Amino acid sequence: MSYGSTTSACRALLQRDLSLVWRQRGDALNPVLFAVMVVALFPFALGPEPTMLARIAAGTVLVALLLAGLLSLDALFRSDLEDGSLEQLVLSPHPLALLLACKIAVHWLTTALPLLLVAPLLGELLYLPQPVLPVLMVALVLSTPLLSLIGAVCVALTVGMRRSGMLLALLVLPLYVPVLIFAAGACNAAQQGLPVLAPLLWLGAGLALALVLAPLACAAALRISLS
Amino acid sequence: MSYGSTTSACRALLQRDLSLVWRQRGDALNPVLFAVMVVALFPFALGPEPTMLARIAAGTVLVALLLAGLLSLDALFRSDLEDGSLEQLVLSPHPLALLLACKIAVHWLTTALPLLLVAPLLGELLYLPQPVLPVLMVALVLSTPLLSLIGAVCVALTVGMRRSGMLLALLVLPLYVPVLIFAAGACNAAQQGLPVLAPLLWLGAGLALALVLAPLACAAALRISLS
Amino acid sequence: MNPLVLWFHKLGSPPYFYRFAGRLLPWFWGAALAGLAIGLYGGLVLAPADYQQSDAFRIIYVHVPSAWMSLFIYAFMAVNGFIALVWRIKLSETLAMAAAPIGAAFTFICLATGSIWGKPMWGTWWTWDARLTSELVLLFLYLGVLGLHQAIEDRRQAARAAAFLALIGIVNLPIVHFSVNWWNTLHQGDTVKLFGPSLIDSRMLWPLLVMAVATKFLFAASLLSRARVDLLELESGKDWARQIALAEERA
Amino acid sequence: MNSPIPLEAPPLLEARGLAYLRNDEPIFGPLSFRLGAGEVVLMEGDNGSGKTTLLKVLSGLLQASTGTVLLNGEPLTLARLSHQVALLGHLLGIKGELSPLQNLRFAIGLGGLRSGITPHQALKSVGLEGYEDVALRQLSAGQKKRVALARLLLVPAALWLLDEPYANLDREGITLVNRLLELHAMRGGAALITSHGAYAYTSGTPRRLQLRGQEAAA
Amino acid sequence: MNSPIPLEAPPLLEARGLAYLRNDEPIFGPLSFRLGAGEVVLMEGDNGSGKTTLLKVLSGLLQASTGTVLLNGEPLTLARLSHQVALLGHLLGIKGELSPLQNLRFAIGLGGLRSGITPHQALKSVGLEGYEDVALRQLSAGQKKRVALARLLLVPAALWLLDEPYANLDREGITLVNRLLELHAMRGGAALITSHGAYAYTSGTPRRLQLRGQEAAA
Amino acid sequence: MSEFVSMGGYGGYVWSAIAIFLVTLALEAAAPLLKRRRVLRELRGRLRRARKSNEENT
Ligand code: HEM
Ligand SMILES: Nc1ncnc2c1ncn2[C@@H]1O[C@H](COP(=O)(O)OP(=O)(O)OP(=O)(O)O)[C@@H](O)[C@H]1O
Ligand SMILES: Nc1ncnc2c1ncn2[C@@H]1O[C@H](COP(=O)(O)OP(=O)(O)OP(=O)(O)O)[C@@H](O)[C@H]1O
Ligand SMILES: [Mg+2]
Ligand SMILES: [Mg+2]
Repeated sequence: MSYGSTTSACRALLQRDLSLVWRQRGDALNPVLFAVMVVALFPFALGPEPTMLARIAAGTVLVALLLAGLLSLDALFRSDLEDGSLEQLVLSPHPLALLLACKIAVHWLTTALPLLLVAPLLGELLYLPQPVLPVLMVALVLSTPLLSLIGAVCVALTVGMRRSGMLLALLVLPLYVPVLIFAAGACNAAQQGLPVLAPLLWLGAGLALALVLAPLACAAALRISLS
Repeated sequence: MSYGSTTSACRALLQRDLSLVWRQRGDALNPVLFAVMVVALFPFALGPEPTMLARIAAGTVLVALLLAGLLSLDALFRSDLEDGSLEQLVLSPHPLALLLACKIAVHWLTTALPLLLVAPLLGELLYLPQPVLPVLMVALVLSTPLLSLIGAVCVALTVGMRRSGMLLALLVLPLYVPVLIFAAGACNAAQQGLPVLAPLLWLGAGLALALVLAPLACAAALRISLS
Repeated sequence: MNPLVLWFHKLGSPPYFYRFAGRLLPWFWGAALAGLAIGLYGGLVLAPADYQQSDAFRIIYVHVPSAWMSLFIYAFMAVNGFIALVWRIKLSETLAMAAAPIGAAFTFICLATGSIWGKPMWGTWWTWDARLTSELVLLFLYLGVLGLHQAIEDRRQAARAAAFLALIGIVNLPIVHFSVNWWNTLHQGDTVKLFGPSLIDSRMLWPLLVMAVATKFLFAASLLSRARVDLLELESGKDWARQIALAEERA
Repeated sequence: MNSPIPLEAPPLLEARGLAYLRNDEPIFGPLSFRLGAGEVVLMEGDNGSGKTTLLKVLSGLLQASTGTVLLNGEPLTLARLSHQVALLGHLLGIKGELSPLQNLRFAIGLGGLRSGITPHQALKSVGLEGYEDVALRQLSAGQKKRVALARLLLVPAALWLLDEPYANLDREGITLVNRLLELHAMRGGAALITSHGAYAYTSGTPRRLQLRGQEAAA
Repeated sequence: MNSPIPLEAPPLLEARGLAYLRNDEPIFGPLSFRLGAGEVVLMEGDNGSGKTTLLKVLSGLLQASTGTVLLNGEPLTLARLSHQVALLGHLLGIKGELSPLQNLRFAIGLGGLRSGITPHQALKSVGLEGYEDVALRQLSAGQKKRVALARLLLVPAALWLLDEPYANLDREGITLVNRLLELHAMRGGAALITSHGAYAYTSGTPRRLQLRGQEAAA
Repeated sequence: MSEFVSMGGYGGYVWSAIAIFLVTLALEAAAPLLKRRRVLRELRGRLRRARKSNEENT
């Protein structure tokens, strides 16, 4: 009779979620397609002048990835809620925050990571200046997990609600603004040849904080909205 | 024993949908909030310089309204599908295309019209040059119904599908691109002091065509996806 | 038990609070209206024109009290939300949720009057500076709290979820307040100081302080009347609520 | 086949060799039957035997894979739906946000109004007097079903297709449904109803239609 | 109260003055009962009488408005959930995209493994031998339920809370559930099950818990 | 007086700010009164229904 360790619970959860994503790998491409399309709309909307597009490239890529991430958030707990797996997770005696951290990690791996991989391509579409690209990538690497973590807390609050899409956006975006400010700040500094370290360090600090607090908040929020 | 005229059927439908919106007037604000937030993200992402923001203002407002409209599309038939009203509509002996046109009209009135009303505010947020505003407004007046009509056909195709959100976006966005090109073309021409009539006339022609064809296509698509 | 603790305990019971708030309300409304009248008269008529801004500075008498209230009410909401989450006190849930629309109204006033003031002073309705932006984010936070509260069917669960969100959003408060110190912006720095000399003429200052007190009373009055109605709705199955409905019917 | 109308007049509803395939698998086999004025037919079958699907085909929501549906002798197609048919499905087609009265007004606008009855009277006769202006989502499942039944009373359809009308109803509600069916039959209407057998229409001996796999007969 | 354990040992499950309010309306009234090792209790009540809600409160998913739940004499709180409880609700908590084996492996990771049994054996004993690697969505509703029952066999929980375990199962499945319950009781486990009465646990005479409005008793 | 209204040329700004302040707060104060009427109406409807079902039962 073994009650199983918390490590093995996390491992089982990671394994299950990854194999679920693998079974539906088509769906995982959707956020990428969405981001590509949002970015592709801008040359149509603003006209095709390269200098102007280059000026706005980093910011637009950031906004597009942020919106794509936002729209994919809704799926974080939906299927688990619908088939009752979420109840089983909440009922498990292992620390819920840890289990949720695993789920958030898988979500980041399967939606944000593909977005990170296409980011250089998106930059290229908008003539992003070469020297800005590495800074943009570092900013994205730091900010996308942060966005996933913050978003997860808000999703946990709206889980089980009908028509939650728009409400979720309303809840999440104000909290995304500071992240965006720092990420864009770094890119703009790079574009103007200024030092970029300070905003990136702020992002890193925010990420460290969120890594600790967000899963706990997410667990608390989930308990509230499941009751 | 009266079988009721088609006019009275349309009137009843309009009345019901409007009172539904009135009952949930909070929800009707959501697309507006979303658009405001998307527009508000850009100054953060690009930095607050007024000249640069003014340059991209019209295009960004167009893209934001387009995305907000896109996200609100999903709700067009969802509640009617879920409670069986859609079946009753399809079963009614009145021309389905006409009834759907009424539904699309209500959708436009309650999501696009508020967006139109905040468009000047959004422009102001991005320092849209004064002379461009009227052109932008005319372009929006012509293009938002067009977007609603095109969108409705795509929603009708995906109605009843689970996780239709992303798929819908993929279906709709390519169709929205031509509309966006003409609307943005008019605004860019206005910004450079060039004549704006030609793209607006194209938009008008597209709208006239869509007003006739889209409800028919929508009815056909709906019949297909309900069977 | 300590009589004060006992009284707090009693206050937590909805019927007692309903009656107690009902007795306080006329006084609060009276104080609020009198304060507004005196403050506006002092600010618009008695105070001298500013040497830099001439009469445009008079917007201060609505802008600054509203700005202060927008922050104060958010803090009030978050504190009550915290109490509601930890100790599950129904009155705190009700107070937190009743405060949200009032706070949203003051935030809206702050934004609207600020941008009206900005047009003559800065030559633009809006800039993307830190204080203005964080105040806008505050409005969205209020709206998010209201939206979440409305979207959940069970009233108490809704209140707890919205209170949780309010708690998360509290990080924005210091940003709003200190943004002028952290970033150099167009917006005015702190001019009124609680400790130490204020930077403005006392004839300009006193109406501002009166307005600040009056808006506090206005908030208290509106909060109590909202909380009363919400409790009545929340407890509509209980006996005391029925009795009040009956009494109103007879009246 | 004991239909009370003369044979030369076309029956209210006639199915000829009706079958429905999904993914090329038959849901219900070729099926022929007639339903005359004044008749109530009870359709029986296991879970998943195709009862709901048959009702949808008969109403015109789905197109039969083979065979035709004749209504008063004329074929029913997607392009030619009729005021003569009223369907009450698993989903009731009413809005939780609106009141019963608003819901019924909409149904009348869409489907027409039978003479000699008003929405208020219909609500009264299904036992919902006093609930005219309550939002529907505050009513219980059984009360919602009653609103949907009131709709049947109001619209001028001669053929009722009812999918499990007894579900969610208490004893009183079940007798109400039976009373409505009797009244409808007496006025010359016809009805085809499905049920899991528990609380079937019992006045007189209703004809039964067995729907079990391929071998179905009227 | 015929509990087979000595009175001084705390019962496996004890509810003291348990009540749950939703929007301030009581869902079930104050309720006190005990459940000892080796007991199977059948809970009965009308639709909407609060059976599911009671099970959720007992498992710790919902927090009782008043009263406490004691598990082996210690209070159960959201922060202190236990390996001793397994809940099988209306929703089975299994993934349609994965195979039965994958689903069971996940359940073991989360809840632990009872000694002396493997996932393969559990699947065999619920009659799903040969279906180990089929995607679950290709199974019928009854087969899905069997996978969920196999989970109960695997995890080391002493208290089973089963919400309508007989639903969707054919005759054979029903006897399977009864066999599992007997086995579990014999091994010193306990179970609280709900049912609409049709196919209740019949071996021995199970204790019954009536849940009707306020007046409920063990 | 007209000098007071014109506010040294800033009249439009000052008075519209004051108007926004007063109107918003007036609406805000009116909201609970309206809601109170609705809640009381619902409560009375509830009472009436309870009374009716009592009469039917007895
Ligand atoms: C939309 C535009 C504006 C917004 C959102 C805004 C927001 C705020 C906020 C939130 C505060 C309170 C800060 C605190 O106490 O922590 C404040 C205070 C103040 N604002 Fe504004 N403001 C705006 C425009 C203006 C303009 C144009 C002026 C004058 C030129 C101005 C002058 C003041 C002054 C004097 C204070 C009091 C500062 C103090 O003593 O703390 N504001 N504003
Ligand atoms: N939308 C659909 N897509 C695919 N298969 C479907 C769909 N709807 C029904 N089916 C299948 O068609 C068959 C008949 O379904 P139908 O709903 O007509 O059965 P029924 O007799 O009404 O059952 P019940 O008694 O449960 O209502 C079932 O096997 C079902 O799985
Ligand atoms: N999430 C919820 N929100 C609001 N009310 C709910 C919720 N879940 C259940 N209820 C209400 O609580 C009451 C009890 O529900 P519960 O599901 O416990 O009943 P039950 O005895 O399990 O019924 P059944 O036999 O149909 O499963 C019902 O009146 C139901 O409407
Ligand atoms: Mg069916
Ligand atoms: Mg249940």
